Amino acid sequence: MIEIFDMGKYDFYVWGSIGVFFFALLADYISVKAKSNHIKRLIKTKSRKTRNRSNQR
Amino acid sequence: MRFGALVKRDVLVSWRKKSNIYQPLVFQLLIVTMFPLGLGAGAQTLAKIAPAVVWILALLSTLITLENIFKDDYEDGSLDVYVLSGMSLPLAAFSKATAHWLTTGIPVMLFAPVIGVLMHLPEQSYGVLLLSLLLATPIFSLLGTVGSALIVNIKNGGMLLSVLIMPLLSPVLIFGAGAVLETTLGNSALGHLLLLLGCAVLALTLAPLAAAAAIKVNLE
Amino acid sequence: MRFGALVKRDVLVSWRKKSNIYQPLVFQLLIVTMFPLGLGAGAQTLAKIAPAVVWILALLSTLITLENIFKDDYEDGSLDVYVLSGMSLPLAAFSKATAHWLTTGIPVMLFAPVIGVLMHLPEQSYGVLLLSLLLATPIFSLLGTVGSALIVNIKNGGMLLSVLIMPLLSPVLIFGAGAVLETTLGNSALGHLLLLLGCAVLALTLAPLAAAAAIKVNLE
Amino acid sequence: MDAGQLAVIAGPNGSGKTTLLQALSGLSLLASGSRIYQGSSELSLWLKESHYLGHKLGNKGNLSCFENLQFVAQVNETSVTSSAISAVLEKAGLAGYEYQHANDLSAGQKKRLALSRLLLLNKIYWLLDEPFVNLDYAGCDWLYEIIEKHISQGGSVILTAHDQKKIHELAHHHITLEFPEEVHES
Amino acid sequence: MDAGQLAVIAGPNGSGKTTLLQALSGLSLLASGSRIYQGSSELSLWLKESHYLGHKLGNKGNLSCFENLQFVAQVNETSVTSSAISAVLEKAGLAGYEYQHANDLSAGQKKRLALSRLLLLNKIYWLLDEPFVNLDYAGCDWLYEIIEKHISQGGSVILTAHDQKKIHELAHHHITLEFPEEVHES
Amino acid sequence: MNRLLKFYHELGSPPSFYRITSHWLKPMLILAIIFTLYGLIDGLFFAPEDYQQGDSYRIIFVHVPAAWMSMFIYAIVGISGIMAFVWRMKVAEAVMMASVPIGAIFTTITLLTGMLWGKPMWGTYWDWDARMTSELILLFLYIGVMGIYSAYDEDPRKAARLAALVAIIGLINLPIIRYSVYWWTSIHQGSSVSLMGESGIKDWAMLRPLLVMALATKFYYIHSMLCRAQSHLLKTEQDKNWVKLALTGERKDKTQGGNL
Ligand code: HEM
Ligand SMILES: Nc1ncnc2c1ncn2[C@@H]1O[C@H](COP(=O)(O)OP(=O)(O)OP(=O)(O)O)[C@@H](O)[C@H]1O
Ligand SMILES: Nc1ncnc2c1ncn2[C@@H]1O[C@H](COP(=O)(O)OP(=O)(O)OP(=O)(O)O)[C@@H](O)[C@H]1O
Ligand SMILES: [Mg+2]
Ligand SMILES: [Mg+2]
Repeated sequence: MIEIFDMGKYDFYVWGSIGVFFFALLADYISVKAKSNHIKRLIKTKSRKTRNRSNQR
Repeated sequence: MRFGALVKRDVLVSWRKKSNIYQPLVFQLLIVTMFPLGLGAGAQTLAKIAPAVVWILALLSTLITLENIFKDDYEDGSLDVYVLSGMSLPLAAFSKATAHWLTTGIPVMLFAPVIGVLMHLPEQSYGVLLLSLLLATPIFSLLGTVGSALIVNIKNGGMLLSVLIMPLLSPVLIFGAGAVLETTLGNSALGHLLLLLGCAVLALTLAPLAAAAAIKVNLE
Repeated sequence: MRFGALVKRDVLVSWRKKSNIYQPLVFQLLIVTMFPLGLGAGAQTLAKIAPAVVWILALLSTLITLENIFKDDYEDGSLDVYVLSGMSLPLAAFSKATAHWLTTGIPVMLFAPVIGVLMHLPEQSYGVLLLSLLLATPIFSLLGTVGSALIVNIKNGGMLLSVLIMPLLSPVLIFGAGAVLETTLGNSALGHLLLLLGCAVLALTLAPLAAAAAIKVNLE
Repeated sequence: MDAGQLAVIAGPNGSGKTTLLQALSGLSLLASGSRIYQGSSELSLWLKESHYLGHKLGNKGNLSCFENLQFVAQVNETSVTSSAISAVLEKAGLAGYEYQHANDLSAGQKKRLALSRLLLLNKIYWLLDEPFVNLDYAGCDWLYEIIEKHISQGGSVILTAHDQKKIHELAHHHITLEFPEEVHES
Repeated sequence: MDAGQLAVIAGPNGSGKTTLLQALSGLSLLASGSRIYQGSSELSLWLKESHYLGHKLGNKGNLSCFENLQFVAQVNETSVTSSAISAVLEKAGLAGYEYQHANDLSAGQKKRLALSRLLLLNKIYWLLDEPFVNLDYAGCDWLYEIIEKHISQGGSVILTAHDQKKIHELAHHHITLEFPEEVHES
Repeated sequence: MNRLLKFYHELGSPPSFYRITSHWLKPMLILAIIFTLYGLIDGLFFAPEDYQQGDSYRIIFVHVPAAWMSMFIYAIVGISGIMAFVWRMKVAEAVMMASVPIGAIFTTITLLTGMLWGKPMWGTYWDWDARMTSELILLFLYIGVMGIYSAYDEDPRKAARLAALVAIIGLINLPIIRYSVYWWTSIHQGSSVSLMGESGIKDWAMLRPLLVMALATKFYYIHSMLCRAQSHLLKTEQDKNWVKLALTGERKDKTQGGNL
């Protein structure tokens, strides 16, 4: 089993590359989700605010 | 006439505020002293990197002046004055580039041999150095108007400007420094200079249009 | 507590405006690509000038960030807020320097090996490179607060700032780049690093006082 | 708007006065609506006959008053003699300041310098954003005077003002912006 | 000046109001004359008991309202809970804007944020340079109110204002600057 | 043809773009994950070893798809930049600004994996070879577009138009960089034969995972880009009614408010 991951002693480079690939895309995915949630929450709270105001009137 | 008026005004303004003119030169001196300090080395290494360093310094010291090509005018409102005069925008951009070249390009070009001497640039290279900068400094100014027009109302836009126009300048650097390098090796620099000329012609035709488009978007 | 509050605020402000953090790194990348483009040479020449170039770039890219250490606060009036809070001025200056170091010094230090790889710096030098920058970047930030305090209400003060603090920084450059150079030649860099440590201690004791004096004069 | 008329735009802060004037000047394009002048929407014709003076004055700080006006004349392709420039400066109350740099003027004098551009260029339409700001009493009177004269000679003026009663009395049109909504005028 | 008093400084543009307030604040040193407080000219004591709010508001643009106030409290070594900060923001009419960055506020809201520092810090002396600028009617009323309250609790306020009649009626002292000359007050 | 045209027009309006693409997000993400897993397992464990480079060639399965994406995305940025600049299409602005960060990420991946590949192959992490240099400059182009956009954060429409202008300039610039950098290396380094010249992959077992990964990266790009574009539209259109409808289904409240 170990040999498979050994990559003929190129393990650092190969797994490093795969790591870079996954790390970068995961970071992208997380930031996309965070941004999307943030903007949605912002708009929702804002519309709640305006709704409250119109209810007060 | 409009062209002349704008150029004359800009040159006058720069002349009154001398720091515009000597800042890039001081900047070059500042960095060129860093090299021997950092290298701690003899003339040999210096001479080898001289073509690159002289050229890079000319480029860098011009870069720091580009931000203000349009910015000052935008901030004091005189940009509105000439844009609303009905002057065509590409012509205005071209005038600004010309004035910038006269007040920055020429001093930088004339100062390059001084830096060359400090960097032990071999004697046979000075002619081509001047010639390559004569072709390249107008490109710097022209692309500079584009960059400056793009960042005209950004607060600390200088760095961004460099990033924006660096890709455009890389061929110029390749051919320009390449030309000087060839002469240090005793070869002809004609090919490089012709390519540089091509870049200059391209910049001359496209840059004023791009700068005009950017100014238009920014004033909207 | 005041120290912590000011540092925290500044770090937060920089973090919000990411460009503060990545600008010096992009700047380094920009210039470091210019070298091979200009040199057109193989790894050999690059490796020779690598210690100097890596160090000069770290210095230069820090220089361009120094102007704003106090300027932003001066312009939006928040400098008044903490100066009038009764906080001691040297402590305020020291906080600003700390925040600058955290947001600029550390990224520059960590980025230096990347530039080193691009410049083909030999492998055995990276440790000393990091160590020398660990000692030097605080000096940059500390002297930077002095320079920034001096030019706080000058319009294009960046250039002036560089000229003002460059003489103070030249020993730092000599010892720092020297240390890295020694390792590339296979020698010990201990002597250089100790001298650098001396510079750091000196800056740590004197710079906050000088910056405080400059701020006081400028607010009067 | 016909020749020889004065329109005053009023409204609270942020109601869009400056935005409207800039749109009219041609600096910004109207997001919605359009500027129709002499049956054509051609910009250059309009630029040739109008002059806009906004919050930013457009004086170049390290040029003298004389050089500032000279540049303005040249870039507008209006040929004037240097004695004409001096005459204009004198009318604006800047006699003796011909060779003073614009930076070294007081705020009111800077405003006068900017306004004197109007006298130098023979534009029909003047678009003035809060022209009375910074002027002292004498300055305001002078400005009333030149506006009246311009109108009597067939020119048109559109300006904004916050609390100048007199100009409202002179005005032919009153445009009051209350909400940032579209305003049409003929 | 005694505790519980309000002084209003008036005068034309450029007569030195701002300069006087800044000198009082300790930002600039008095060129001539001196600030004598509690029998000592020690600066730190004065700084501890006074708060100056000038033309430049001192909000950090890309920090939220909450963070701005939090920083002010910390740097003044006033310990406040976060609910106290929220309460102050609510009083200033900024409820719901806690997490909005100061840059994204309107001009009047920015002014309110700066003024709310006064409520947060328990300073005795308030030095306010044209505090009514940018505020709408409701904002002005709120400011009158907090000034009155502060005075009734024994605080002192020195402010400048151009055309606020009401504040002049409230004032205990009137200081009118006509020439930029030295002005003494006890 | 007509249906296609109609579809195109629908995509051009923010509300229907939002509505239509909302259905695409999940499938794209799932496809991307499945293809990545398949491609990598196939490539890393089952594809045969390269006779020259040994196992280190397996970096190709992330390096090359990322490299392709870095250029493909710039093309999209440029094209949507033109549409945004000339026709002022809001959706084009959103697509452009959504693509740029992903492009920058793929460029970074290309650079880093290339460096990790260079060490075992050439003994150095970096060599100033034409392709690497131009990839680095491509990163500058991306950074420039992002930088100009974020610098004008108070006016997103203007920011997008300027960013579009920068993207267009970059588009013209791209071939210039490519060629000048090639000339530069050919002039100075004589006959340096790039290792990555002909990939020479003829073995289907090697090619298959590569193509699968190329598809996977495209799917992920579509997912991430649409997600970002949606956020962009929500942000820039936040005062519009459709945003409230889309997020809260507030239709009822609206009519009530009208009655009051
Ligand atoms: C930082 C260094 C590197 C960068 C920036 C880089 C960049 C690129 C780019 C942009 C491409 C796509 C080219 C195209 O399709 O037109 C590519 C493809 C490729 N690269 Fe790299 N590369 C780097 C290092 C390496 C190394 C060290 C190797 C192997 C020894 C390598 C092997 C390949 C191969 C085999 C291809 C596919 C070639 C093809 O499709 O024609 N790369 N690389
Ligand atoms: N560059 C801009 N970007 C976005 N909104 C703007 C911009 N400039 C102005 N506005 C907004 O447009 C509205 C109108 O602004 P405008 O400057 O025209 O007001 P005004 O009537 O001239 O006010 P004042 O009396 O203060 O001069 C304001 O609400 C402002 O927030
Ligand atoms: N930094 C400075 N350097 C030199 N002179 C100054 C400076 N700041 C102000 N002055 C001068 O000091 C005088 C008083 O200015 P100050 O700002 O105190 O006026 P002010 O009464 O506050 O006016 P305003 O009503 O416009 O706020 C002015 O004549 C001005 O020219
Ligand atoms: Mg206005
Ligand atoms: Mg004042």
